[in-house]
Amino acid sequence: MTEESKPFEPVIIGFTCNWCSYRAADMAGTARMKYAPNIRLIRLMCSGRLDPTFVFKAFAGGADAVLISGCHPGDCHYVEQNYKAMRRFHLLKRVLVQMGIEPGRLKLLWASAAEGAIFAAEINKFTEEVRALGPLNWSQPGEIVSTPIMEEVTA
Amino acid sequence: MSERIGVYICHCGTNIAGIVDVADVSKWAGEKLADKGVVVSRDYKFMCSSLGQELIQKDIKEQKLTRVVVAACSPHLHEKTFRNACKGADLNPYLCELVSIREQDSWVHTDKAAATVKAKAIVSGGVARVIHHEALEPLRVPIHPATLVVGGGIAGIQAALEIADAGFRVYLVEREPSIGGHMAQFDKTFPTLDCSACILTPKMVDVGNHPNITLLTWSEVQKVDGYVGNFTVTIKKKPRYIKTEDCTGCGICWEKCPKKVVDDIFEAGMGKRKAVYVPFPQAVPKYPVIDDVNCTYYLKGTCKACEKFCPTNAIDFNQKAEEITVEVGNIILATGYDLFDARRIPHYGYGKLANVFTNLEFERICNAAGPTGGNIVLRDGKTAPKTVGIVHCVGSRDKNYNAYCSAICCMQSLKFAHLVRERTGAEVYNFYIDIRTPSKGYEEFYQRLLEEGTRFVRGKVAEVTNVARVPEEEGKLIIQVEDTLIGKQRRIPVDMVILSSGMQARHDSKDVAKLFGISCSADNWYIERHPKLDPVATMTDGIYIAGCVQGPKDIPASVVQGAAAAARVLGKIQQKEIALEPVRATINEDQCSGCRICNNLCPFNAILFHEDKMVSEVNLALCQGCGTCVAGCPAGAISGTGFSNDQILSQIDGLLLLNISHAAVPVES
Amino acid sequence: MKQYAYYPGCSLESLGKSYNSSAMAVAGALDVELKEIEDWNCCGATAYFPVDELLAYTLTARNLAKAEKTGLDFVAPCSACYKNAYFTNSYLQRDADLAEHINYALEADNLHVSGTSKVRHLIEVFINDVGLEEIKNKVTHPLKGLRVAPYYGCQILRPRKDHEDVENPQYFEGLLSTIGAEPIEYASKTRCCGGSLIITNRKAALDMVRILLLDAINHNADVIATTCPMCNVNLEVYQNQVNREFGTQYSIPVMYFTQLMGLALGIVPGNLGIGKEQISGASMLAFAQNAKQERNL
Amino acid sequence: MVDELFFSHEIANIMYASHGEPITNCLQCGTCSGTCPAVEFMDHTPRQIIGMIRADLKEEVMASNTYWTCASCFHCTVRCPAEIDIADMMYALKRYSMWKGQFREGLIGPDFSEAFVKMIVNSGRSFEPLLAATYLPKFSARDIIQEGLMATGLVLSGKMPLLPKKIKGLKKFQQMVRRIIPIGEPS
Repeated sequence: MTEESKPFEPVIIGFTCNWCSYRAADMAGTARMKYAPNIRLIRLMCSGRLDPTFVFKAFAGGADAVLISGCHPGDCHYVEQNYKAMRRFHLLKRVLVQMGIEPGRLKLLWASAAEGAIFAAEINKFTEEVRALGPLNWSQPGEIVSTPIMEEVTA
Repeated sequence: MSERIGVYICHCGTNIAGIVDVADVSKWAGEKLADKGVVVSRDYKFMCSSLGQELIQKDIKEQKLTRVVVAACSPHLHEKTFRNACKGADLNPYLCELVSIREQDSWVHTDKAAATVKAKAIVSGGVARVIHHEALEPLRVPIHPATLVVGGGIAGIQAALEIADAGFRVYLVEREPSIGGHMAQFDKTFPTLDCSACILTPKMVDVGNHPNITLLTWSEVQKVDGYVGNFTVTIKKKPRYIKTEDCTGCGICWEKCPKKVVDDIFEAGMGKRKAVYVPFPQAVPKYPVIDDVNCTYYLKGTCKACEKFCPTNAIDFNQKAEEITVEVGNIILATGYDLFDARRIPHYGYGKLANVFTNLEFERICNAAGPTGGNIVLRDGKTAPKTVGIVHCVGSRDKNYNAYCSAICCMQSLKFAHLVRERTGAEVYNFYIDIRTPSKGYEEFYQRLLEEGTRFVRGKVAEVTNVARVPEEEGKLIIQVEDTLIGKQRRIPVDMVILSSGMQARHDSKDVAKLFGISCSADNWYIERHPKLDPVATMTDGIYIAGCVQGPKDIPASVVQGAAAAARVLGKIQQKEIALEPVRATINEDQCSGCRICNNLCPFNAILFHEDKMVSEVNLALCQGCGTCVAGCPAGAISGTGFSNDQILSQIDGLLLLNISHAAVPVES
Repeated sequence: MKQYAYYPGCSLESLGKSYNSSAMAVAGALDVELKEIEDWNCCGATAYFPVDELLAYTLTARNLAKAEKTGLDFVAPCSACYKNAYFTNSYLQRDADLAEHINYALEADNLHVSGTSKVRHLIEVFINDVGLEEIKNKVTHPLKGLRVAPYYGCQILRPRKDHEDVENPQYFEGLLSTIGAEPIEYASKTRCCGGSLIITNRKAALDMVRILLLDAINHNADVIATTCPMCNVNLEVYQNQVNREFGTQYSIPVMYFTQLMGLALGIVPGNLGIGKEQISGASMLAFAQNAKQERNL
Repeated sequence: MVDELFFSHEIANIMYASHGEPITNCLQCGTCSGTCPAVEFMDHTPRQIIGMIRADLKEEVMASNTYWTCASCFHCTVRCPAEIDIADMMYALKRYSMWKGQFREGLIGPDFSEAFVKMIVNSGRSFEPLLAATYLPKFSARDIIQEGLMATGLVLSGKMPLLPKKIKGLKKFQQMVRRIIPIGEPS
């Protein structure tokens, strides 16, 4: 097999919270659900811990995409900190575009501890989406000039 | 490199080694991560075994390791194990990092090469992270010796009695006017056919009289603050309109009350009660409640018959709801279940066809203290049925309603069949998909039913109808079903249909879960810490679950869980103090600019602002360690113990050390 | 005036003519414009699927594509057409692969479909868009005392679309009450009449018709009201054969819901296709007449 | 050599756009067959058919009249506790038997479906009288007379037209159909 004929295999860094999404990943494992091996998870106590620097660091270090995952809105173990993660997510997306990174490389996923199947399915979906985008190439910042319309504006 | 790191790759039998080339990962870590400080790297069949742990301990001592990385299962399973192993070798337990290559690698991938690359990346991430670990001491907090038990059914009663008997205070909160729960409504219990009330009421009386139990019926938990060992719980006592200190429970008030109300709760709509009532004669406590929605005085402003006749002047129409606060160290949730609403399956006719009954209605019909005095009769109150059909799995094992098996309906249906035959001699048909009788004495009961001549038709009932097609069907209820053992659709005319409605989570179980900070499964049952090994604890320290709140189960299993939860709580109380994970945020005063952004980010009000010094400070007792303030601080003045920026940024670097494509391995297509 | 892309379907050009005329008349009276989709084709009812699934979807997609061009909701009076269109539409949205195949075929006819139109049944348009309140205001001849057995049938309800209770729907009853009639509650209202078997398995179909008639008649219905030309023909035209086969003497009129609505709205029976049925609906006319006389008094 | 597909896999594969869960999920509870209004006229109940497919009893399934007796009322589908689209499975079996030409002698369904599709391909619309040719030969004499009487009544009442309609854009319509199935050159 030649180098070119190989499909592009993105590397995705996933941030999960200790209470819901990491446990969703555990549940996917316990139930032996299969998903793409492209994702590598980091456990935080809460998605609210996600410092935007982590995302930049991941992209700078060679990740092709980043997943941010936490408890469903309203289900946060720390009351409402996932809402803060959501706000940072929307802000981050905007900043990434200005840096020349396609917004499709950042994904927010809510997964409860019981949703192993959803977690696995979403990782597969995301991996394919990123595969379609190709390797991260941000050598020409500002290339993607049009800022996408925000899907939702959160207070 | 100042740190000396040991890396341990677990085979977990073939669980990991079957997919991940553990020897290769271990060799790679030893060679390629040497510059990071890895001085020893090993793989072993079961790292969590005592031999595996001893291996680590030996290395810590002989190789003078300062850091340990174990790549095995999820940290939720064995983090404590390996931390303790390190502690045993005099290495601070927080200098050990467990990374998961089982739940997040070998169990979810099929491509061996890709899984091996991923395992290397995960190990590399762990190594990079562990360098920045700090030696920590767990936080120690005292445990309040009192316990809150929520729900006064059999599980809650059992738990409360166990703890109270051991000499500790219990607050038992029950939403209804009396404790007893569903079990108090049943007639007989399977398979022994004990009278349910006869075995339950002594326990209820014990609860009522116990010096260590504060019984709070007609009450609901409003608010829960604090954390394990130190919860502050606000409880709302709804107004009973009875001065309980004066009431003797003599019963004159409900005798004299002119207002009759259909009792939807205890009598399942089959009987009536008064507007001032105790749900059933053996109720604990014995005090009645005035139902202010139906009481004539509250509706029209006059009546007060109860007040006139009360010999001790115990009626108080002006009573108001009252809020009390209690301090407890642990909480047991035993809030039980709701019955599946059979109206959701319109083709079974419940609510439209008079002689279709639910299981709870039938329990009341059978009960000698119930609305028919224990006579099994049709809705008209007098006709005894000649044929009875019992429908299993109503709302259970059905993805249109509840996909799970409700566990008790088979045995309950068999019990009904027995009672019907015994008391009326009627022909009984059981319509089932599978008969499930897994506990002690249950299969024997099934055999007994077969011997008694109960008819069994294997097939899920398609519909119950009164549309007669032939003269024999006129005036009957017709159960239409495929008899799957002969492969024919049958229409069986019966006089009475009993629907064995399944169990489902309480309608407000999600709200209650949120109140206590625990999580629900997709079906809204509460999730236990581990389905096999920790079935009564939850993910939230200090909160335990018992009985049907965790999932459908029968009385013996509920009692077992009540007792088990009590044992867990007693163990905690005896420890007197508890070690908490030292995952907390701290603010570096020198770096803090006093902007107060973090103050509003904290949901626990754990961050105080010192006006004098113009800096913020974290109250470690209140901080829960979520880390949102750490991420939000624009000055970088807040650090999160255990999850510091250095730790995570290094872990990102470590994880990205290997790029899948660059590793030039074939991967899953 | 509300506008819709109207897909009458083949039956409304032949056996269901009176459904078409009554639908048009009622729509007119309710300020609804049913704009017939230009040069539509047969949707295949239940007979395409046994041959080729993709073809079945494509044929329906052609009509959907034409409706999409107009930007109007796709409305079908026939339950089978409605079901086919509804599911083709939702599969088009859900399954990009299927959409690609279908669009490749549609290209030959210079058409493209994306599954963006809303697919509706005629009765649902009257109930939800016009509204029962509005209909009630326009009723001049309430069908007081007329006992109507609302017959939903199968495909208007099943497979499950996203909005209705499939076992015990109530909207038809609501509509009948609005026009002053008395809807009867009977268990068979969602039971299959065997319409698709009437040619291929006559015996089975007649038995299914029999059970329906029996249930409606046992509940003293004066008339069965239908929402689909297939059900209507099946229940009405084959009553004689049922009588011969089972020795019964059933003779109950079967009317389209639009015909009953039309009568209540005071539309002349001729414009509703009344008078062409095999089992006379004269009694219905009498009800409407009585209502009028009462009003005149 | 390619291994022959299991019959159960083949059926699963051709339930193409089905909403439902795979038939492997079947509990064998019999809700479908208890619900089915036409089950009396079937050789095997729908539940048995699922069991037979899972046992790969291809010959027996193909020879059964069950799937041609399905009225497509979808009552089984909405009630199935395992959310299997049983009615759609019946369509899949019809298609399979049409492709393989394996169905029981004497059934009207296959001929009827084929004639129906042919008619629509030829005209774009359906037209009842033309179809009679496909099923009348299989009717008994009594049925034919009754059918004739009924049709006369329908024609006289103006309900049944005498001439078939064709759509205007027939040529393009047929080109469209040809992209899906080979129907030969336009006639």
